[in-house]
Amino acid sequence: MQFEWIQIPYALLTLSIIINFGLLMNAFVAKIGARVGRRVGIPIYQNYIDLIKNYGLRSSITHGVMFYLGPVFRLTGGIGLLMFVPTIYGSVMFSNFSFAGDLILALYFIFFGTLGMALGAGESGHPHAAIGVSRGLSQVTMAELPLALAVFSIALQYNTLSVTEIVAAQQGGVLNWTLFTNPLAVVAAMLSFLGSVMRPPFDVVLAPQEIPIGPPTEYHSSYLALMQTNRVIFPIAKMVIFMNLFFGGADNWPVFFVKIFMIYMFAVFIGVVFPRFRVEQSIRWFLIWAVPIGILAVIVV
Amino acid sequence: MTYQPDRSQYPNKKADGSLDIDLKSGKFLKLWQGPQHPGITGNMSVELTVCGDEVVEGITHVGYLHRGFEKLMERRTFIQCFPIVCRICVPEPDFNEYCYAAAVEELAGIEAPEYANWIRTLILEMGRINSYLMYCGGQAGSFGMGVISQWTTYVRDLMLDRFEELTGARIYHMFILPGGVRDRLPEGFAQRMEETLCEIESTMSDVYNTMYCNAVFKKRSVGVGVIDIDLMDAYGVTGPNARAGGVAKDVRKDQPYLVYPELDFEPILGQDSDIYTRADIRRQDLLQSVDLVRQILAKMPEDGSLMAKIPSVMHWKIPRGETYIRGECSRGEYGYYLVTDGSGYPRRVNVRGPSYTHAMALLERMIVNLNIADVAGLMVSLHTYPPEIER
Amino acid sequence: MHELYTKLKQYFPLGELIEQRDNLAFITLKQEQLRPVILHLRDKENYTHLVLLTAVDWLEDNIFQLTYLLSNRANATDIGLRVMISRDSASMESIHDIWPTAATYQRELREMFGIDFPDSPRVNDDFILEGWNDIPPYRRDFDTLKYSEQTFSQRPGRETKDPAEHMKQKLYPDGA
Amino acid sequence: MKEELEKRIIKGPDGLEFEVEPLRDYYCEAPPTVMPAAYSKIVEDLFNWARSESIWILGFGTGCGAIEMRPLMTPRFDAYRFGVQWRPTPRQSNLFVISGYLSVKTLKRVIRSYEQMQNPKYVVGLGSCTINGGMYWDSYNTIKRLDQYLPVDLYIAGCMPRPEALLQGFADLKKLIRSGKAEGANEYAEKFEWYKANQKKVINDWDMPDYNW
Repeated sequence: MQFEWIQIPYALLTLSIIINFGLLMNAFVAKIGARVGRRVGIPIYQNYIDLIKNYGLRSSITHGVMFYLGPVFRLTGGIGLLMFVPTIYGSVMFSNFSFAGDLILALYFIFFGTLGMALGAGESGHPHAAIGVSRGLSQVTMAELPLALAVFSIALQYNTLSVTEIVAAQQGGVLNWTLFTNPLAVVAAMLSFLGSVMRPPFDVVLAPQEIPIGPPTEYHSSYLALMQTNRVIFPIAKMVIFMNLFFGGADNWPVFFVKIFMIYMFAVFIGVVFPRFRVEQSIRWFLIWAVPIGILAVIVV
Repeated sequence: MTYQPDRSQYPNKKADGSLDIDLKSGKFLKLWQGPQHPGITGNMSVELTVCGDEVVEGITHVGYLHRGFEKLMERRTFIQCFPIVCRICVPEPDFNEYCYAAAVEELAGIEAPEYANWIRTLILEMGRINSYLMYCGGQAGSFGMGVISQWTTYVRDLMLDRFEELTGARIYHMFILPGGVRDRLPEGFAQRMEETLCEIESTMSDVYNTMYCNAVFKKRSVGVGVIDIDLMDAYGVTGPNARAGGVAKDVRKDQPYLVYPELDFEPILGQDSDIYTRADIRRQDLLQSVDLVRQILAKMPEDGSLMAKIPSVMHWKIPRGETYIRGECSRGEYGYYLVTDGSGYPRRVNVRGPSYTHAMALLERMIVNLNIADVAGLMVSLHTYPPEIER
Repeated sequence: MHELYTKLKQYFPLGELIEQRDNLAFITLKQEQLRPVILHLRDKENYTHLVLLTAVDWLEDNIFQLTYLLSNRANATDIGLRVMISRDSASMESIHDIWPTAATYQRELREMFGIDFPDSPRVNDDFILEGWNDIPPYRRDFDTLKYSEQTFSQRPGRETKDPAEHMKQKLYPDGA
Repeated sequence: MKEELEKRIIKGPDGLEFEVEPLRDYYCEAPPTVMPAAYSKIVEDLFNWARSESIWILGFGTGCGAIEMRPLMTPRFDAYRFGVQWRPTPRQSNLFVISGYLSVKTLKRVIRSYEQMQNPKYVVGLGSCTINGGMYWDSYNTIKRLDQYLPVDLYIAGCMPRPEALLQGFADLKKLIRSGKAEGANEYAEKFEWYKANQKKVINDWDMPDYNW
């Protein structure tokens, strides 16, 4: 694909749509959690205020260079992931910077933010952050394994590493989706998705009751605001990939919103009434359930 | 396939039994759980030394809530002590009121009227329900299941409404005073109480389905934090913690007080003595308390005298003596040791809170070789509450 | 209770027996008799539960009374063992090897009354107070009001009345 | 001084030796400074509005008032509706609710937690015991006036204050913040010496640096 300057404002437009959608969706999800707990919950615009407030705090202290760069890396991971996969299939405006081998790059970006976070949180010197990071890395590594297997399986299935082509192959009806053509890979990937959105039962990394609250313990004001921004972008960017790979992509924004929302709800509904696994329990869970399915998916294809 | 952690790097025992922890070696990490920490029961702290992901030593630090009650009560007359005793323990303040009142009554030779005793029992059981509801939410929360605590706190609020109706206050009721109780039941109380109890039962069945039947909750709690049966007496374990290990310690049965002899109930016993069993014992105890409240409301006399005749509170002197009054609160044996010396002030009051042993010696013993992630769960499952340790 | 007392009396020299209730009695002991009596009660008489260990300050007689309250669940009785020790350089034998949980009580007594229990684990560590530099606060000669007035700044405007005097004036304004 | 606070040389698992001095490494050496408001009034007003609508409470139950915090965040009262929520770490919190009496031992922890919070930060004293000692007026271990040790924006009286009173307190605090009057952090920086002197007067074993954020 040829690079054109017009792609940059288009990408920024995508980004802003995603951020707004993400902020509202997160608030909506919090409201659903509150409803399960028989509460009214936060106002739908609460996340905007929190963000403004955190950017607007007057003081912020630093623990070193990596402490600065941690949230930046994380945000880069989120934005990068989003930028290199097509958001809306078939739209010149919203296909971003996708290219032939973008699937591999996307896999890399998924991990990139976590690593940056690990470095930054390690620099903060807080023991809870260190424990959180070690838990986080082991769990994310484990959760990525089935995803990687599922992606291989799909790449083999469609004979391409371009997300756009994978989406193209799924057009023409619901039954063409990977969900139905390669269900094992989808199951493996969705299990992996559970492990990486930091919702129960796999949120021991951020557990407030045990290691308040893990890697971001020391992060505050603008650093935290950056991370909040990323927390909005990253899951959506990830779900964009999932949507493209498994659920036939989206060719306009309403379909996009609905699909993303449904994928996220899968994790939310499981999460809202579950306690959390200990880290070695969750690793074993992934090894026992998700990884074999992923391997099976590769073999079957 | 059971998981066997590599414990070769763990510190050795020194000759005097303490662990040889050399912080300079870089193998160990000091980790403070508390006092500013959401995973701690109240304002206390555990100083953990961890090696890898496991705790090698845990030292409880208390005293953050010390107000010196036992000293303050020595400066107050017997009736002035009554409004401050309830402040010793927040989630279940009524036991302080009852134990103090009963101790004073015994030494002063006063007998509380029958009707007042029924109301006292009612209040104590209501308080027990509250305390257990708080516990259920905390136990689920310690494993990351916030929604349970939303549900239980909601029904606890309904129970607090009943308290408010009866005593005029939500938390500190100041209702049981030496000689009797302050007031009789309001009109229609029994019916509104029945509605609340039904609500509690339906919430608890929801809680049972979402929490106790949950595979992840079981995975986290079954077999974790087991109190060996031979530790029970050595560490003075009482209440649900003991009953979960099959020891039928229940003061309500062992040394019945108030109107418990007239109520129909059996102590609920468990077997495994792990976190799950303790949580389950408390759930069943809660339902039993619901039943007891129903029994009390059905069996209690229509009306009667509220207060025994007590001397003028300004000139109230109690002859020299000492006594110990105990009751079964939701965490175990709660007791007041009162010494009088013939003056108008108590000579010495000592409060025996069940957490005193549970949160100090027992916790320090059980915390060793526990995963860091389970520390909060263990602490909550012992149902400790720091103000009754340090008063 | 009398039965048990006479039985115990065969083995140990005991002080007086005070029967507070049917199921609660206090026995006064000599300091050196405590350990054998406790061991006997625990092992032979099934008083296996240490309910509490606390002290009472009898300032007038210059003694501390230590109360060891033991409980027998099978027959639902409690025995309080009272040991009188001198207030000057107060020290007592530790029983943490009989009940590990006694170590906590002894730490508290060490801090709040200044009674020493040699060999009790961590007995000299801070327990409740931190950086305390006055006389132990639970002693009778420690005046908490005076201490708090000296240490903490009070908000002006708070009135404190002696309750007995105040009530007298309210109830009998004529001074009757 | 405690053992873990001493300067020591640590040999890492990779064989590298490095020096750790907790009192210097973990703390900042500069005293707090007065942070000016934003240049433009409109921006500052916007920020103040955002601050008032997004109050993050530090999850530190210092006294018995903490028991009414749970009903506050649960269905009956649901303070989330007003943008109030818990944060488990002081770095991310804006409001410190001193829930009741403060013993001297807790005061020390409270000061540390307070100083780790970021400017602007607010303190609400909950219950009569933070105002004048309340029930514990003659206790040897609880402080009697919170405003001697920390800049207090608001007191909520009662023993114990009901959740409704707390909600009203939050509403009043919001008004204060919006009108730009809740400048406790700057006040603390201005009168730093005075606060430190007061704090050191009651805390006998001061084993932390003066500046710890």
